[in-house]
Amino acid sequence: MIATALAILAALGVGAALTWVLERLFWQPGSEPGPAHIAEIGRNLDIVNSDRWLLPAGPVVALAGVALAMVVVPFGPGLIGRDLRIGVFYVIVVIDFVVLGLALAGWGTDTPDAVEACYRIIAQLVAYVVPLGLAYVGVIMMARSLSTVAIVEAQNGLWFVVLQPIGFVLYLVTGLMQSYRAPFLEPFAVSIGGGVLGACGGWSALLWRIALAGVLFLVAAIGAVLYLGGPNGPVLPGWVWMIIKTYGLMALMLGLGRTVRPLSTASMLALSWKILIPLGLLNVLLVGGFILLGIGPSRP
Amino acid sequence: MPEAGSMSCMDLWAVGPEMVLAGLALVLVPIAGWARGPWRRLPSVAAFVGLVIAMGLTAPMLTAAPREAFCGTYAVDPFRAFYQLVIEAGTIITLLALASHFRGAEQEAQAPVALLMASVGGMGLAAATDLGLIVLFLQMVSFPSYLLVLLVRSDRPAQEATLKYFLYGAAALAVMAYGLTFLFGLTGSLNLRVIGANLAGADAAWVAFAFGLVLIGYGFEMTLVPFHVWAPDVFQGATAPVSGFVSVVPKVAAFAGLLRLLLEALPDSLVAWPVVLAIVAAVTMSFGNLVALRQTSLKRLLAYSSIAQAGYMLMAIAVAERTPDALPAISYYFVAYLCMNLAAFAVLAQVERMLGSDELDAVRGLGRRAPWPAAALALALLSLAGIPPLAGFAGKVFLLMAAIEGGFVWLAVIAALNMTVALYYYAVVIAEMYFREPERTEAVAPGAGYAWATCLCAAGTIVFGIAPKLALSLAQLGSVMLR
Amino acid sequence: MSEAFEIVAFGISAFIAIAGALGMATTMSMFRSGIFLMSSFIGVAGLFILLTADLIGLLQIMMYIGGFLVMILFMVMVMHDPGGAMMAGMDMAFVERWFSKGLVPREPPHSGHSDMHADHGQEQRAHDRQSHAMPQSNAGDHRGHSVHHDEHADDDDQSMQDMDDSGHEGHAAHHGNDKSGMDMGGMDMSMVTPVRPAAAWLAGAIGVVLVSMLLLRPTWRVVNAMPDPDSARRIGQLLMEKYMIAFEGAGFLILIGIFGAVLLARPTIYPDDASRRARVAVDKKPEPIAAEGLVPLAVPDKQAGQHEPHQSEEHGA
Amino acid sequence: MIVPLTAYLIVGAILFAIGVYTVIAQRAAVMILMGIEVLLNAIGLNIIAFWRFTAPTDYSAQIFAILIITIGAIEMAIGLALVMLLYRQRQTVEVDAYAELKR
Repeated sequence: MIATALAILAALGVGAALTWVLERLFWQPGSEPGPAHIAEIGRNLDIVNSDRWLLPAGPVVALAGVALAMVVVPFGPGLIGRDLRIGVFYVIVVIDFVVLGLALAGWGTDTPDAVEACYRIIAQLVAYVVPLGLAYVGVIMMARSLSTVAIVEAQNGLWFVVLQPIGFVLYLVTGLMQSYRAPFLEPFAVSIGGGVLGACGGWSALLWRIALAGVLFLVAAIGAVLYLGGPNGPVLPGWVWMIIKTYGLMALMLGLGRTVRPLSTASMLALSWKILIPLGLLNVLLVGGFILLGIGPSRP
Repeated sequence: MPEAGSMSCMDLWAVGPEMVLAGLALVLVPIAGWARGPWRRLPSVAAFVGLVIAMGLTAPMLTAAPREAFCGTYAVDPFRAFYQLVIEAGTIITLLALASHFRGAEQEAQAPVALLMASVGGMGLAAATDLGLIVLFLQMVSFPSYLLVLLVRSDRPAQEATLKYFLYGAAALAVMAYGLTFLFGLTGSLNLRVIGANLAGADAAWVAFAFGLVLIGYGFEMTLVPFHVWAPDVFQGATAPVSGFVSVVPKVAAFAGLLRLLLEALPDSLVAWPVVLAIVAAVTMSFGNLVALRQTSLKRLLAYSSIAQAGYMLMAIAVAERTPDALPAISYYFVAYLCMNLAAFAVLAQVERMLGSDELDAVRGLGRRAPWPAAALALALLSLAGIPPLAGFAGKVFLLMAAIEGGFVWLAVIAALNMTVALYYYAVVIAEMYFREPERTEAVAPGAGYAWATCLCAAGTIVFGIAPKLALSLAQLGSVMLR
Repeated sequence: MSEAFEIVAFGISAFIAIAGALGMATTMSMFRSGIFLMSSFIGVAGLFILLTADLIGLLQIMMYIGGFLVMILFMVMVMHDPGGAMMAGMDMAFVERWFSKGLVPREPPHSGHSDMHADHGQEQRAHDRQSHAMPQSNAGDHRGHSVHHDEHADDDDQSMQDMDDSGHEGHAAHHGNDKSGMDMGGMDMSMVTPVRPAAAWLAGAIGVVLVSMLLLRPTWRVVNAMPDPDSARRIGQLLMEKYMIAFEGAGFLILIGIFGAVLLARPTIYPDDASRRARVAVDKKPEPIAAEGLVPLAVPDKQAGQHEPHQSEEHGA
Repeated sequence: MIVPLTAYLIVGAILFAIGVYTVIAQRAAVMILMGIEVLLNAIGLNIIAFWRFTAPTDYSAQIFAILIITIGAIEMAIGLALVMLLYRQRQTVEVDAYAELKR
């Protein structure tokens, strides 16, 4: 149990560090910096009008959400905090704590920039939450279970990315929104002084970095579980495969994201409701058709 | 293809009328948003057709043998069919009046959708035999009613009315649901009949507590006296046809729901509910009538009058378990109430549409300005007051007889006294129409919808009054309940 | 699950649930109220999970975090003092003071009572001129859109301001006896009604009666069965079978919610688009056909032009 | 289950009382809505507690809880739309500012 926890924490730490490296790598001078740049640990801020309860609560809540969600990620056979029967649903729910933390800190800071960031964050939540759910639904339908372990088992033969390419793309896009990476950087834009992250320093900046890197790590890990067969793979042990897939997915998402110009919150919402949700419904429909045709993992 | 096992509970005919109306509402939602110009009439026409089809689907259930559908969560019995027919008829008449009232305005397309939604909720409440569904359908009849009251968004009285309606409604229904959870806790089931069977050994204090909270929720919809506070403001603030709708459909639905709950789930011996309800009925009718005496706004007057009418009807509910005549009496009275109340509100709508006011002065000399609408209004008011040979008279006689048969002679006496008091304020309005010189010359707003609504209601008032057997036999059919 | 763990988990969850609700009811900051309420929901979700209804617990968290954050932010836009900064220094009951701890009192933008009101009126008027007067003047004026605009706008302003003033007087009278205890702003911003003490006593009475009834007469038949751990599957089957009506009905209720929210909140003013403005102007109470109201009339043929206004609006659309 | 049913019900009862207090005492429509949400929460807790202890094999109670959560969400949506509308039209959402309709 403790070993598992330590292993997960180590993976999270390495993931955070790798995120930082990748962000620097893909960043071109002149473009928007990502969250990793803005939260400066060396900064010492004294915020005048802050709400003294809500502001410090922000990063703690966010980090707690990430840590809680880590529990159901399977890093290998037996290498899982706890195999909940409703694991995937649990992840969807618990990641929301990050949004809650950001909103708390945004309001608690009580500067115009931070409050604006708070609004943008919630708008982003509204944008991604439905298509993200639809991306999960396709996988759940095929695996006939909400448990992460069962989903991995269902992909023994064929990864779901082959069967549901639309769902995978949908997941990548919404995953970028969920982890606030390019091109969905609006909440931490330079024009509002970095928003919530522009007004943190010291320990809270450190917590924010870990939490936000953790979200990206988590999104990639769940993506690997949902679409890339999780720890399944030949020759190498399961956890190595899982790590490779997760970090690979992280690099893929960050790299692809940097190739698109940044989107404003409004266009993000338009993208979500006009393109992603119809795509998600189409994906669900296709998956339903596959299931009726008997394509996919064999039924128990 | 779905497996046979999972479909065992499914019985689509049981929800046929509801499905027609809900499906229609689903289709009409976008149409109501897009419709422009003359196309705004389309939702009204479609809703009318849909309601007629739904009535056609409901009517055969009047003679069906009682059975349960969807594994006991939904009832198919004549009782449900009767109350659903009343709700559908009330919706149709409101629809006619509203179509004329908002002719050419933006609301013409939106009102029918909300009407359909509310009627689906009401119909569901009449048939639901599961606590979860009861909560669901109560909300389903309330939400569209809030919207209907605020059809005219820029109208200040309507805004105030909606805010009050919404907040009171949400709170009352939440309190009621809290009471329902205790019924579940005492019996371990959400099904009304199982609750009725299991409550036998239960603690009377808890049953009384749960019943009290449930009465708050239903009392809110039925405008019983401690929970009536929203009604006058809402009736006054809403547009007149909507006031008519709110005074009929949610009330019918709530009475049907309460009857089903009392008769299926609450054994007479456990709670002293006949006595409690009798007291509430006495208070409600006396309060409604006394306050109505001082009203000058006609919509407010009719609001208090309908509070008093709720008291009369509750009188028969109090004895529903004791005498078999009570259920037909209530059912008959609902038919009469529907006719006379909606007729009154339809004429009032015409007056309001013409003059922008519903004060007593607005109908001064209406008998000369617009003889036919004035006659219809007078007829409706006389019927509400209980003058023979109109439907209201027969209804009141049946209710009083049921109360006496059930052993509440004192209640019948109070009710009779109340009916005499009520005569006064109805007479004031009639006198205003016929015995005062008109100060102005306008007739009332013309419109085929108003005319049809008024004619249908007036015809009902007269026909069911002269030949009460017609509606009473229907009501007797409709008193058979799944128990 | 060991027994000690269960007791501790119950204690924490119950504490969060109750303290959150209490904080919601008493804190001076509206934003905090929302956050407290959310923590209360999370506490109740914890209790759900303890009761092995994990699906419901997670559903609760999901619905309320997403839904509530949006609600709080909207609320913040419509309140005078959502952060409670102006209330923080006020005279408060013990619980209120505790749950408002950590709020930084800030100087209100206007000091003094009369100033406050005057300024408020000013703002109101400015706001009217921008938004409210526009559709009113449009709907009132059927002949053209701009000719009589100013005149109408002024009328509206006047009436709105009158109404506003009377409203403020009403509040002042309402809260007159409380005024001595506070030194800033108007009582206008207080979050609670004067019946607060009565409400507190009533709620306390309800609580005491309920709790004592629960303690003295627990007549429930407790059974010792374990629920099926795979609750998601069971609930899914139930929704598709026995409770199909509930499932479809909930969907229909959501449709009503969408319809209602759009109906209520759709915009009334599109400043840039003349044709849309004309269309939106229809969203008014239908004008009385006899427009003069209750003044006795001498002219008999008033109904000749009754449908004209609406038709002209429609042509504009 | 070492924690008895009564303990859960008491938590529900306290939530109910707090909800009643909020509904009566608060002035802002939004706060009243929040009070109603607390009431709904008490309902959910009650029904789930009763389910676990008196009828753990009949999952109907969880459907009831889901319905209550749905109703709460819709109530919030409609209430919020209403509040926004009223604010746009009148610049206040405090309930006692709405007292024009009196006999």
